[in-house]
Amino acid sequence: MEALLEIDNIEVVYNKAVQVLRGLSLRVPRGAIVALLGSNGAGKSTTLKSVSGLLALEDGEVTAGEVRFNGTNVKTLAPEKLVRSGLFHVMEGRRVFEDLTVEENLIAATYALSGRKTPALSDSYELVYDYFPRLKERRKQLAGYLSGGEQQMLALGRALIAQPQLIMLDEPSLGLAPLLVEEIFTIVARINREQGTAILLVEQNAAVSLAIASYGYIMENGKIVIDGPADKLTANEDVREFYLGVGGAEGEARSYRDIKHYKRRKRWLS
Amino acid sequence: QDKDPIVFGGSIPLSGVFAFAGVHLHAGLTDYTSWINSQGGINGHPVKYVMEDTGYEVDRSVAAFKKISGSDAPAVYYGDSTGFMKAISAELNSMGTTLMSGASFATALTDNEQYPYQFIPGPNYSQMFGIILEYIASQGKEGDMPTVAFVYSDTEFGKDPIANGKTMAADLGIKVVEEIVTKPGSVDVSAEVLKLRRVRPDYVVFHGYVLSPINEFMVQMRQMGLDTQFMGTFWSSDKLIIDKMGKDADGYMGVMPYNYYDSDETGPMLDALRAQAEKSDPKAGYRPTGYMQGWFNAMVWTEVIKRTLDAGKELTAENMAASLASIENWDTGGIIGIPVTVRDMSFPVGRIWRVNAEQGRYEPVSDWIHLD
Amino acid sequence: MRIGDAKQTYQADEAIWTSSTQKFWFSLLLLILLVFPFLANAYLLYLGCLVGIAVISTTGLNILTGFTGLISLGQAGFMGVGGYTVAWLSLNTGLPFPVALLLAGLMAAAVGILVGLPSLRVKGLYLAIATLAASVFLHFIFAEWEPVTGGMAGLSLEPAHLFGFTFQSDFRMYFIIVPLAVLMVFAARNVFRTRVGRAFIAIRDRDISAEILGINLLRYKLMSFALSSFYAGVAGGLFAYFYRVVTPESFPLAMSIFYLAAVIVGGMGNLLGGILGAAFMTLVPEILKLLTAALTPFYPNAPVFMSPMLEIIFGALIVGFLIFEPHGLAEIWHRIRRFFSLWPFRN
Amino acid sequence: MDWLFFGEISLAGLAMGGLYALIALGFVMIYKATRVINFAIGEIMMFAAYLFLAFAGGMELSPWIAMPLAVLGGSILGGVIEKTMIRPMLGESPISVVMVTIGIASILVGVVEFFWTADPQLLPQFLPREPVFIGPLYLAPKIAYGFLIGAAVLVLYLLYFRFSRGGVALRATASDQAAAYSMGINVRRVFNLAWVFGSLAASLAGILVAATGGLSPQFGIIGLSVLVVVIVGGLDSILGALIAGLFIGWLETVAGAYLGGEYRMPATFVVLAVILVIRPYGLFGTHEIERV
Amino acid sequence: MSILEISDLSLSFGGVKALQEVSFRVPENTVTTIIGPNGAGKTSLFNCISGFYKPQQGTIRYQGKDLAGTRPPARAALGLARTFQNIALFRGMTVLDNIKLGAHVHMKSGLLGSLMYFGAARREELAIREEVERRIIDFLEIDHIRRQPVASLSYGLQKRVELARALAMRPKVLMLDEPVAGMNREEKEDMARFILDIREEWGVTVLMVEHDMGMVMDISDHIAVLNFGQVITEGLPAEVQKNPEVIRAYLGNSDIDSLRKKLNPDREAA
Ligand SMILES: Nc1ncnc2c1ncn2[C@@H]1O[C@H](COP(=O)(O)OP(=O)(O)OP(=O)(O)O)[C@@H](O)[C@H]1O
Ligand SMILES: Nc1ncnc2c1ncn2[C@@H]1O[C@H](COP(=O)(O)OP(=O)(O)OP(=O)(O)O)[C@@H](O)[C@H]1O
Ligand SMILES: [Mg+2]
Ligand SMILES: [Mg+2]
Repeated sequence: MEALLEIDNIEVVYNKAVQVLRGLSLRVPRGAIVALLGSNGAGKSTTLKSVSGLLALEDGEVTAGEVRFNGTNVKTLAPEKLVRSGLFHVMEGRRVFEDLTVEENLIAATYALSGRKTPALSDSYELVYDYFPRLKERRKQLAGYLSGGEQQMLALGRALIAQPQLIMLDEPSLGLAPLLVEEIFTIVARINREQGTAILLVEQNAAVSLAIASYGYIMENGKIVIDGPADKLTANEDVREFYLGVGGAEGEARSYRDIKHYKRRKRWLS
Repeated sequence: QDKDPIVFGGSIPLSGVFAFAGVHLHAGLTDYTSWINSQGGINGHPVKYVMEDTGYEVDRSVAAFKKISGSDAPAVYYGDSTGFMKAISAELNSMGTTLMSGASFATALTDNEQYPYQFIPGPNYSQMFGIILEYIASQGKEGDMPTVAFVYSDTEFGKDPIANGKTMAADLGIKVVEEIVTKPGSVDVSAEVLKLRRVRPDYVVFHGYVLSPINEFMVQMRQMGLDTQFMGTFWSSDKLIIDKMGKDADGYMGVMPYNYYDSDETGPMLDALRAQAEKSDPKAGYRPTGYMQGWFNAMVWTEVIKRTLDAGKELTAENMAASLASIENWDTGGIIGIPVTVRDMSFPVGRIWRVNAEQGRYEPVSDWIHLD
Repeated sequence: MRIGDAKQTYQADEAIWTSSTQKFWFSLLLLILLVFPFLANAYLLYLGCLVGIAVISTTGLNILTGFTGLISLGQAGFMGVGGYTVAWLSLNTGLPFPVALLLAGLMAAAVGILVGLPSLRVKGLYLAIATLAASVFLHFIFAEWEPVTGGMAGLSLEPAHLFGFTFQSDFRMYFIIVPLAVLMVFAARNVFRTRVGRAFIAIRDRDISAEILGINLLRYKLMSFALSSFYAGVAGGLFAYFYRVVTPESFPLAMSIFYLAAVIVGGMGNLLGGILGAAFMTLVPEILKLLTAALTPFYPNAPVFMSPMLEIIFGALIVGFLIFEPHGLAEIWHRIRRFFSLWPFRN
Repeated sequence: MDWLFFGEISLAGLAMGGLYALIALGFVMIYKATRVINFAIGEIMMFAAYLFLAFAGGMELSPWIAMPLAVLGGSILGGVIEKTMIRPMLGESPISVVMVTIGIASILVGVVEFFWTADPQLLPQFLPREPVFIGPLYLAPKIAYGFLIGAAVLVLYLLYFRFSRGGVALRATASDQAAAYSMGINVRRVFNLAWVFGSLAASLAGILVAATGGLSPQFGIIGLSVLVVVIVGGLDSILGALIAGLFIGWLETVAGAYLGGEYRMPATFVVLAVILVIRPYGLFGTHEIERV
Repeated sequence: MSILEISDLSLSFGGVKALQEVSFRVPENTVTTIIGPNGAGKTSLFNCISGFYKPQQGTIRYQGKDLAGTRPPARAALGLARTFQNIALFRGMTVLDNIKLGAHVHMKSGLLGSLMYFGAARREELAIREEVERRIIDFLEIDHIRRQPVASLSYGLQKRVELARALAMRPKVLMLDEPVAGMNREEKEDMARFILDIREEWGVTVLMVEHDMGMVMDISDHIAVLNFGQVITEGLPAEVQKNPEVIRAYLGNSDIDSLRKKLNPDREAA
């Protein structure tokens, strides 16, 4: 299948000093859901930022390698052009416009549609409110006063408005209640299915992301350490121990109460 | 000439709020220095003019003074503001080597006890008000004196002569019907004009401005059909007013202790000044009042130094101050139209001039007035 | 070269100078400050005193703006309070200068507390303008309360004196100003080694969570205002003794901006930065004049056309520095030091 | 009480207030989009007024041609400042950026002194000189026409932000640059346009104010009165700029007329202090969101 | 014995009713967890306890004493410490200073003492330093980063520093707002261990808000469930987990296999 997004061996350095990515490659096929997992500080968010061009804002730089979206090198496009060409990045930590109302947040997202032929806007607002009725109740309220979960819904709502080919989701489940995690992932799956939107998903919640994704990558220290179809990964012993919390030979879920301090070693680091 | 040079020092405001005058003061001082050297210096001593730009800020003026005093031991010094003159006085008194004058005509500086080594190259601001008020009084009759309004800026400069001015007006039987304080510079004054419209003064005296808002007062009050006469003190009596206001300036009057550059009078010194100005910058044409002021300062310094040297005394501040005080019926060679006598370290002399817009210049409307 | 700095005790670790190299350099600096007045000419001495006063005031403003995050445009006003207090005391009482300076500081601190009162509700630029309002108001009082302040003409005062010894020259003033500046910078340094200083920084970084962690916001904001204006008051008092005259125009708004610029260009929240900034803002215009002096022999008219140029260059220097290093001179200094402390082992 | 006099004074104050509002608009535009407090606004006004002087006085163009040209020049200046000096400061602390604008102010003053000398100037007369009467009340013609031009521009801006997406883009950009990028908003353009249009309003106001009050390199201190206006109105509110501009203009004038010129500044600043205590974000400013 | 008693607490923002007549108790020396959907009012409840929000109605009793009228700093001094949902470290300070700041309320030196430093202020600083090093930094294993500015730390470490700072407040009740959000399994296990140790070894009562059900169920002694600002049930983990209303409003079916079917019907079919 043709790849919508190809990341080829990129290296990223912050502040001209800290190297965060060291030769990372991955592919997102058209219309697929791909999960990217990894521990804190592995460089997941950095990967997404280097795709969407937001790295520059944080004094980061891609020093080697290439990222192609739809076959064109993203470096040649300004960040907003990239968005308008169908690549939408939902950033970590929701990043709603706090002093705009819910509705104005959605209006802001319509800028992603500039220069594209699109169906009536009011329909897409309705679509968003359809998926997230709670937002409709709060449409006139300032986004800064929404609870964490509501803000996450709004962030996804903005992505919906933009009708992109690829959504990059950075930790959408962060701080969400279990039911809502389920709900949001269901919606993500639905968006993927109904609109054919490809999704690159960065998550800590490995269980759910591997459930929804067809392919997964796991990164540590700025490199992919293991990848494969989601089913295969789910079966991998290390993934089970470190990401799914299923320990030991019995395949029983470990209880948090029984953890002792001992350093376990990951096989892929050997 | 192998005698030691005599140094004229100066804290000169080439930038900042007073720069419009500073540039010309500087030119006046520079040209005078060239001229006096072409005349063989002072008693054979060549003259050196050493200055620094101050931005019209007191601390920078003080810095310049210390720097120049340290390196060149100036006998005389040009100070750019009242604030600086006051701030430096303690230092100046304890040094006892330098006599100072400058841009300020502040009334306080004529206090010889506190400022024994500082003088004023003309009448102080209160004396200027005195001259103006005497002129106004001369236009009225006993019992039917014209009314006057004072308009001044909310600065130390602006407020300087007001209290004295009111006393003098009262003494002359002139009624001050309104007092208006404004911020200096570009402000809208329509409300103040409305205030003046209510009291309809015969005369309005401006003090503490250079140009704006004088023009607005005049234009707007005339639009209202008032036939008020407008007058201003030294720094408000430059030809700038004619250049910028054109016909609207017609009839405006100023008090000026020196002859204007383009006045009809002549005299050896006035001619020398014109020749020197012509020589140093042939394209410039007319020279503003600041230029005359700078030149006159340097002239007085020369006279004082000459008198001191002739008396066989050293050039200390005290000796020079004494020489200055001894000036009596001094012929300035046409810079001032009558012989002048120093009183309280100032030259209390001046003349009222009126704008003739057609001709683009000021013309005298009074005789020279010498206060006693 | 220093590589590690492992410490045996917490005591040693909490000291200001943690290595003997640092102690050496600091002693050298003190020595230079001590011999400077004996070698310098009147002009340099004058500039030295001016920098000293600026350092005190900038350090004060740095405490408030740099460390506590409360932007103030009222510094000139607070200095004015100090200056007028000293002038009034000198004219009306015979108090020796240390007492007068202390009272100047306390008076300014009291006014500072008053001005700081809205800071619990009013924030950011809104607060900055509120302090500006205060300074406009103070200016008004200086100009109009004639019986006490002498109105527009201001007050002239006697030289500072102590036990019959008068400080009428710059040389003598230097020995009041500079030791006081060193002492006050150290006192500020101490504050930031302890709970009070930490509370200030916490308020700057996130005031509402600071409150929940047990910091009484109003109390510490006022404390910061008080401390900062105390410094300003002392600086203003020294200013009065130094110029021996105070008028309302001695403390213009431009002066507040000058100090704010010193803090920012030097490096906010960094005491060394404040010192560098104070020196920068005072000395650079003087240094730029050398340019004019160098040109004058060739172009006699140089002073006239150079003076707008210098204004342009000065502005451009500020802009350039901030673009190049938004964290100020202190950061540049740190970078240089890092370079040399690792030299010749670079990575 | 002389009501006629009070009425005339008030009218004069309101007219001046209209010009304040126009300057404040320039300030608010820039603040709203870029969170930059532009201390150079007074100097941008000054620069445009000098341009007008050069076109209308020096080159003797008709004032009605010179004015748009000068306004254009001022707007371009704003755009250039943004591009060369403000953009590199993206993401730095707001107060450092404030300092940059103060540096820019110094540069502009130097430039003006260099080209036009430090002499005070008057602009060529171009507004009608016949007195304007509103009922029995006299109003100086210059400020009357200045007010009309200013008000027209203000209303245009206000309508644009009420009824277009542009306002949302502006505020979104201010709230979170990175997020704005990720919405497909061209952040650099928003910034640049904000400076261009902010400077446009300021330039126009600069010419009108200079036409009534004269011009000199110190013209920029008018920026101070404008700070009061924008704080009273709320830093990010266009409506606030309008209302506070009129109010402060009126208050300053009335205080000046009844108490004396030295009371103008203190009066406005006292009112400012009172308003801040009651409403810490000005009359119409948005509250910063405080949550933990 | 309950150390914290909340009764009848109501809080609303304009029209939004964040809390409605909430009542429950926190038994001393337990790990008590509040769960509930996003926007249910959990953080608001914490804010009321800290004193940052003023409830319109109801009382909060701490150690038997009504807290109404006690300002936030005073509450901190009484032993109510907390961490924040969106990390609220002081970014301009080092790790060590951040932690020391927690001890602020237990120190005495004033402005004058600080200016002089030598003497009482110094003794106090050294004592605090020692306490922080011995009891907290060693315990949380963050000795290697004590000199680093917090801004440069990865998310997981920042959360740990926040915990350290709260511990320096010498808490009797430690309130943790989503302590493991955004962490991977391994880091969550570490945090769980710390929380249990704090309760066991320090005798501190822990009140926690958390959405990770695995951890909540494993380490909590007592759970309260909040929905739309109301307590819907309270009890032992096992009881709460089975409550149908809780499942409906919050937990969902939370069974990965059925979720997988729902999310990815195609793949399951294939
Ligand atoms: N602006 C920055 N400047 C310097 N270093 C940075 C910057 N942003 C991130 N880093 C560093 O880069 C590394 C990777 O960060 P990144 O945010 O990509 O991690 P992540 O995998 O998304 O982690 P998390 O799960 O915590 O979100 C971290 O060590 C972090 O400290
Ligand atoms: N300062 C405030 N102003 C207005 N509304 C607020 C404020 N704080 C909270 N709210 C509202 O109160 C409700 C409860 O918010 P809260 O943050 O307590 O939820 P939560 O239970 O912590 O949710 P989450 O699990 O998503 O963090 C939300 O609807 C929120 O919008
Ligand atoms: Mg991340
Ligand atoms: Mg919450």
